[in-house]
Amino acid sequence: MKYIEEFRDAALARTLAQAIGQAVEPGRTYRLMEFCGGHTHAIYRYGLPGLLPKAIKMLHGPGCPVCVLPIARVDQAIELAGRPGVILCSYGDMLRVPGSDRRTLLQAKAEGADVRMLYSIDDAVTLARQLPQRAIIFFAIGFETTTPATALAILRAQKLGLSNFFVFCNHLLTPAALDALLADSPNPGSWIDGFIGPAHVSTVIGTAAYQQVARRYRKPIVIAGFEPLDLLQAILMLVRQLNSQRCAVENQYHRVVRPNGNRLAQDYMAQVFCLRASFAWRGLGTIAASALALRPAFASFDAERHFPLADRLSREHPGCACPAVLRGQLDPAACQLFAVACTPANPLGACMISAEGACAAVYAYGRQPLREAL
Amino acid sequence: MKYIEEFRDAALARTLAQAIGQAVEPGRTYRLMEFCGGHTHAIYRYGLPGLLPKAIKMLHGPGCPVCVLPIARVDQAIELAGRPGVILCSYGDMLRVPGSDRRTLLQAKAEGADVRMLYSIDDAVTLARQLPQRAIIFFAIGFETTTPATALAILRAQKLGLSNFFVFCNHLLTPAALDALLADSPNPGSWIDGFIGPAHVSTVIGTAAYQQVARRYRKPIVIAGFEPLDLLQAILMLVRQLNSQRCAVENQYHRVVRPNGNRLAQDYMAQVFCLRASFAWRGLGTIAASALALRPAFASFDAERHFPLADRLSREHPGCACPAVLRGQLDPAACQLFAVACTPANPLGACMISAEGACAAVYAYGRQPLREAL
Amino acid sequence: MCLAIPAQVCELLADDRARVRVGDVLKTVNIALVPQVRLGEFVIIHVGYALERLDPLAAEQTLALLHEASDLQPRRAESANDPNGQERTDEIH
Amino acid sequence: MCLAIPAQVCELLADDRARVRVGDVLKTVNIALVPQVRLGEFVIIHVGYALERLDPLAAEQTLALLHEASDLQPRRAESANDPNGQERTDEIH
Amino acid sequence: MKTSQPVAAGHPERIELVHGGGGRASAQLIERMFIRAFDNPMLQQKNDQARFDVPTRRLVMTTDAHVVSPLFFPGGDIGSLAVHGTLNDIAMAGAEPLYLAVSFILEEGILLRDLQRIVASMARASEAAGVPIVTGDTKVVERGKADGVFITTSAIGSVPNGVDLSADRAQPGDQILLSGTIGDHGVAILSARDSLGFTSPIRSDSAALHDLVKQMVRQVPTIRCMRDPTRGGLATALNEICQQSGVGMLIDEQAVAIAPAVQSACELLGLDPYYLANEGKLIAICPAAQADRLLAQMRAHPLGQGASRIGVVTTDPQAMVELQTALGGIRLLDWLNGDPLPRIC
Amino acid sequence: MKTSQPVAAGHPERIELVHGGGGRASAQLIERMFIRAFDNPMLQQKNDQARFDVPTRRLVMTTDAHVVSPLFFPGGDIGSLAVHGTLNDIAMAGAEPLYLAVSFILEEGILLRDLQRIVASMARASEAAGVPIVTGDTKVVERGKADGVFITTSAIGSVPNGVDLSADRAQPGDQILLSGTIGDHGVAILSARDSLGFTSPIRSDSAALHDLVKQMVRQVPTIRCMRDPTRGGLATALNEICQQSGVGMLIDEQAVAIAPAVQSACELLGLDPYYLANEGKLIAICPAAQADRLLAQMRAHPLGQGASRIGVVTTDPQAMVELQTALGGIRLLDWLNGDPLPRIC
Ligand code: SF4
Ligand code: SF4
Ligand SMILES: [Mg+2]
Ligand SMILES: [Mg+2]
Ligand SMILES: [Mg+2]
Ligand SMILES: [Mg+2]
Ligand SMILES: [Mg+2]
Ligand SMILES: [Mg+2]
Ligand SMILES: [Mg+2]
Ligand SMILES: [Mg+2]
Ligand SMILES: [Mg+2]
Ligand SMILES: [Mg+2]
Repeated sequence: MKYIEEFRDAALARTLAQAIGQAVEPGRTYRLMEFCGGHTHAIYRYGLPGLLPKAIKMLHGPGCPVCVLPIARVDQAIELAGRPGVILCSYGDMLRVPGSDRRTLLQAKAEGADVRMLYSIDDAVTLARQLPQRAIIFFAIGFETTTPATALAILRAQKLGLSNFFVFCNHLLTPAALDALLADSPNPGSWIDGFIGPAHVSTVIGTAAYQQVARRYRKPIVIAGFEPLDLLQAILMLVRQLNSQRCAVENQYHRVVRPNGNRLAQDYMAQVFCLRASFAWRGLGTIAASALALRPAFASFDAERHFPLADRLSREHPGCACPAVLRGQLDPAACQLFAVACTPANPLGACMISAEGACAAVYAYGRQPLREAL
Repeated sequence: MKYIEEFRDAALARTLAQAIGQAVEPGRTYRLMEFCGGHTHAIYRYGLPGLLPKAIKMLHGPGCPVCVLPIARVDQAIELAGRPGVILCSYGDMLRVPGSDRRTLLQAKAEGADVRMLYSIDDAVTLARQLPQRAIIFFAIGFETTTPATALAILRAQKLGLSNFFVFCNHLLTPAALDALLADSPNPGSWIDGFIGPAHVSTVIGTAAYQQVARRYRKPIVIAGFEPLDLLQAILMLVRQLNSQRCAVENQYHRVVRPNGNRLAQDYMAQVFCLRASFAWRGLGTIAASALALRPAFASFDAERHFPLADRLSREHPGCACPAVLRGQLDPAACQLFAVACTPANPLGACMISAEGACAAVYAYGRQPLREAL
Repeated sequence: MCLAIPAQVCELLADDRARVRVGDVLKTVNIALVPQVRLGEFVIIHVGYALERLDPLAAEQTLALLHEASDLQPRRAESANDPNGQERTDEIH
Repeated sequence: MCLAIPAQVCELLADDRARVRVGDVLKTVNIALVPQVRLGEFVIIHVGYALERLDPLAAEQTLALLHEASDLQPRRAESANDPNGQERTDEIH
Repeated sequence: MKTSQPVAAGHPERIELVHGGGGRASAQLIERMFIRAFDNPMLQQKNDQARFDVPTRRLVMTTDAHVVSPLFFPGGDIGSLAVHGTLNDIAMAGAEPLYLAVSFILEEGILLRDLQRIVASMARASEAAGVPIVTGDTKVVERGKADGVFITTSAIGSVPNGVDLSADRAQPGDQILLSGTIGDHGVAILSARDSLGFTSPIRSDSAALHDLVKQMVRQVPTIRCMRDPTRGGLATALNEICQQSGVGMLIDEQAVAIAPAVQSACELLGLDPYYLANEGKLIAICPAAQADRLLAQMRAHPLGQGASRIGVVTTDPQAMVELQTALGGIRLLDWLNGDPLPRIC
Repeated sequence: MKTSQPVAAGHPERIELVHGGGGRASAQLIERMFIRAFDNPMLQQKNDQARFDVPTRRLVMTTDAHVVSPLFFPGGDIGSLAVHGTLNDIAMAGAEPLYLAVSFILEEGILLRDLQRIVASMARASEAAGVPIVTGDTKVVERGKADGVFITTSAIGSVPNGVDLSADRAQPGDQILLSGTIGDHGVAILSARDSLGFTSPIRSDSAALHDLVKQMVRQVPTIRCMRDPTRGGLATALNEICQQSGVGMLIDEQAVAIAPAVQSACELLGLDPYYLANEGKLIAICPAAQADRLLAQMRAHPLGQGASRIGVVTTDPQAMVELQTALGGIRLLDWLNGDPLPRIC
């Protein structure tokens, strides 16, 4: 597979790891947060912690849109799925996320709701054409990576004149979250030295989107691809920035990411979506201007307008340490519930839900080595 | 079971058989036709041919409403079942009756049509209430026995204001068929000496309904119950009438049948149904004023008006001897197709279709003894 | 198709319905065609509807006649040549 | 969730669609976000949509740098200290 | 790694697709539900097969899928039925059942407590029969792709020396014995269906017949064949034997016992008890000389108390079953033709 | 009584409920479809069970339901899969399969020609394996109560003397061998699903492994255990063995072969090949001293050509499987958690 396998080369990985080892300054710790769940997953999946020098401490960020979706929104999706005539569709990741009372969309499905896993939102539009007497609601989640697809699907549904296609919009914005993560502290971001920036979010929004955060909090950011060599190279770049006390936004993933991102994708997003005043992120709390809603012009496709939903309260498990884990302030394995009451089969908190959540990644790939490390 | 078992008493049956044996005049043959398929079925099921003297020759009549329904109507029912949103319901007997190309409603069901077997038409009305977005069509068949139930169901649907309940009406009238059976011959009814009249049809229409036929063709008629003692007693009564050259309508089944029948049932039928000018009976040909349709006042429940149906031609198997069998002019086993190409699993003609058809009864219960008899 | 059997009314329900029994088996049927039926009476059931009431006297008469012929000793005064002809009463007690 | 992988465009279809290949696997995707894409080019696929074109020169640059570091012998003239910084061109040929 | 999941009121636990995925949830379901209920060392090993030693080298093997609807009915449920039905097929060879294997197909969304009840019922039936369930399998299919629970049971059994039962061995002159009333199972199933809206006191006769059979073959090892008249009823089972042996039969209607409530239900619904399913009855055919002894042996067993001699095997190249009616007439007793009663076993 | 029913054009014959009613139509379906295809004297006797003599008294028995969707896929169909899957479970005990039993659950409305194709495929697989299908059962359920065809196969096999394979016998220091590439079956099934809209050249690896196993146990009778990594994939099968034996494992990622197209499909769909099903692969664990000999024997067989040594058994009270990644790191290889791929076997 061209442009994939080359970036998994074991010899090059060792060279890079050595280069990192040579680059780190003696006695210094580099606390680097990968914002993206995809990066967290890749780090564990390829066993990178075992390659890196002890001086590099990876912190796992909040960048998994499945994990940070509040319970209340999951409850509302389950409620929508139960309405007569509704087919609720979403990406596979969302279906087993528990809402209140540990209920998931998969359970609602088992109880009789028509819930379908789709590979693409396009398939939901097609379904709406095929089943005009059913209401097809797409439970749309994701960061800026996934948002353009939702925008295009809504535009397609409009062009087709569909009146039975709806989007339950839960698209989130990453720069706002990054800002909130750092701001929400008396000493902003004191526990983080630098960031590995999102790969595919950046593909859409560009590297420029991170300049403000980097400058305001004086943290270097390196946008990186999801392959192990990408990650290692980005770590090396961060170490070098930190050594030379720079705090630029650099782009390791420049084979795909442009400074200004994909303008066309941004245009489609701007055409269809507007900013919500605020949105309650799971684990991170309410963040202003951090999420998108459908513009009034597309109200007829907006599930929230078409199907009035009661406001709900999210009740989190009291023992769950997710807020600290999501901010990189606590190791997953340090949560008292980790692997005891909280497992991927029975997640109690945000970080255990998706395979890309920090706790899930540690559970699946790293819990034994990590124990040794503790 | 009170009023059932008493009428199956073996000792009494033997006594009656003996009395018949004593009553028959030497050298004389009594050719008695049971009009009803129910009687045909009972005769074979209880093995009555083995009890009766050779002088009694039972002829099997056309009185099975499943058998005499023309192929074209079955085709239309299958067509209705295939319309989008339709649930086609009927009594179990109808579902495996083949139309053109040997297709049955059960096959249509196997191919995906929503076809349901119901015990009562009432259940179809209930279904229509439960599934307002579906069109529930009841494929109504039967003689006067079943017709009052259809009338009541339509009146109930009217009262409930249902707009998704329809009846595909195929109700037939027995006196007209009896008349046609006799009339359709240069020497009317020369091969029949007397009739066992219908039990439950008569419960509704009364014994008086047969007076005209009995007088016109000078054939004695004895209305009989469906139990073996009822049949044997009726045979005895017919033998006695014939011996004394009477041709009255007598009522063996007077524990249930009244001279004027059930007036209330007749009123409901008259309220809902009107006579069709004519109807094509399978095997008997077109008979004037022999079937019912919904009155215009109930047009909104009439499947034939609501779902325009193409007229169809019935094509019968060329080798099938049903017209002669249905008239009692030919023994089922004398048909060249009987038990060779034509079996209950693969019926080629009307008489093999329902368990109460003459050929089916002989096949199921009597084909070996009959062969010996041939 | 015209199958119908006697069943005893054991409970009268709303909406022209009654619970009837055949032996040990119970079933709910429509009695709109025999509105005058009373508890304990027998009716003839066809496709879920009671078609008519059964006259127990008439039934007994028929059976008595048959037994009579069988025993060659009369069980009732009556001994007509024509066991149940046109002249019979059609009113139920 | 943000999984996306490079795939080569091997057939352009109607309605903003294209057939792309990853190794031996073929899939139809939406290319409305990269309308300028040409046959043979690589795109990044995410939930059935092509998000962006992949710049093969930039990819080669990255790899060349890594190999260079590995072989301790330059494979290209270039040998920047900062392997791929902000000054990089963002135009695809 | 213990997960004691609290069950939210109003949302009883249900089977989900993940229970059939072959991962951790599957393993837990198997461990907590099946291994616990069917508890035996072979299952505990959690191999994909059971290993055991058999007492003889002459064996029989059988399999049956059970798809009955509804899952619970008077006198049993799909679980007990699945055990009895397969044990009986082993027994019909005159064999002693040794081991059972069970394979579940579960529909997404069925209640765990219903499954638990079915599994407990199977465990009781297996325990009562003395035949352990030693291996199994579980699949889960999407909602609407099955009907609650389907259970396929398979079994092996050992054939005692000198016993040689086969449906092709009936000979003219042989006697035909039946172990009790017919139609009970069929009516019990129908009465449990809401759509027919009738109630009756009839319970399914579902029972494991191998102990009865053990006594029978011990007493009369020369039995020609046995068959349990399940789907298709007595009429079809007799016809099958006739066809396979190339003989006819003459059955005495009066000797065939039918419970009054079964008769009543048949009158009401227009059914013929000869075609209704039985799940705890057997037909045995034996040489005339042994018939009395065999009948006495059957009647001495709780499951054969109602046994009777119902007819004789005749010479008939057309292999037809004739019925002498109670009234003294004779008629055919044909195979089941056409409309079956759906999903009775 | 021959009924040669003409088939009307445009209305291909389909399975109807009557085919499962147990009457004449059932008997005809069994006769014309199953007995004809699986032709052998035990089936011809048409008893409800098969009788045979077994060569040894040490036996294994297994059962598996097959509910794969779609019914036909590159490299096989539900019929061949149902034969291979069950033969493999017998083989995983080091045993030689003797007899198969098959139980069908058919959905009303499936095309007779599809069923015929499946049955023919089973017959070919059984014939090729030299293991006859000796008894069976067929049920038909209403449309919408199943999904075309479900097939449960059961089998018995005999265990050679001196062979004692069980998943609780792995010991630290043992070597772990894998017979070939992983994930082929899973990807073949997914590629056959229209809803995912991708195409790949991958075919299912579905195959009967008992001949390979026969060579293996002959050469190395001290093999500790074998397992076929079906549902749940290689990762789950390894974890099962660890759990049952109370050991750990260290697997070398680079030694685990994955076909390029499988890898591509996994990238595209976000799947992990370690959790994809295989239907023609086996894991064998043996003492280190015998590993070379066993590997050579495996590679000499057509179904083991791609065999490799993928890791070692370690001491680990937590019974975890660790993976040494290609990059040199170490990570856990957990059980399959959560979302399964529905209906792959
Ligand atoms: S282990 Fe579970 S409860 Fe603890 S922080 Fe992670 S997700 Fe929250
Ligand atoms: S045997 Fe068949 S073809 Fe012949 S008359 Fe009877 S129904 Fe018609
Ligand atoms: Mg069996
Ligand atoms: Mg059985
Ligand atoms: Mg049996
Ligand atoms: Mg299994
Ligand atoms: Mg269902
Ligand atoms: Mg198995
Ligand atoms: Mg298997
Ligand atoms: Mg296995
Ligand atoms: Mg069977
Ligand atoms: Mg289906």
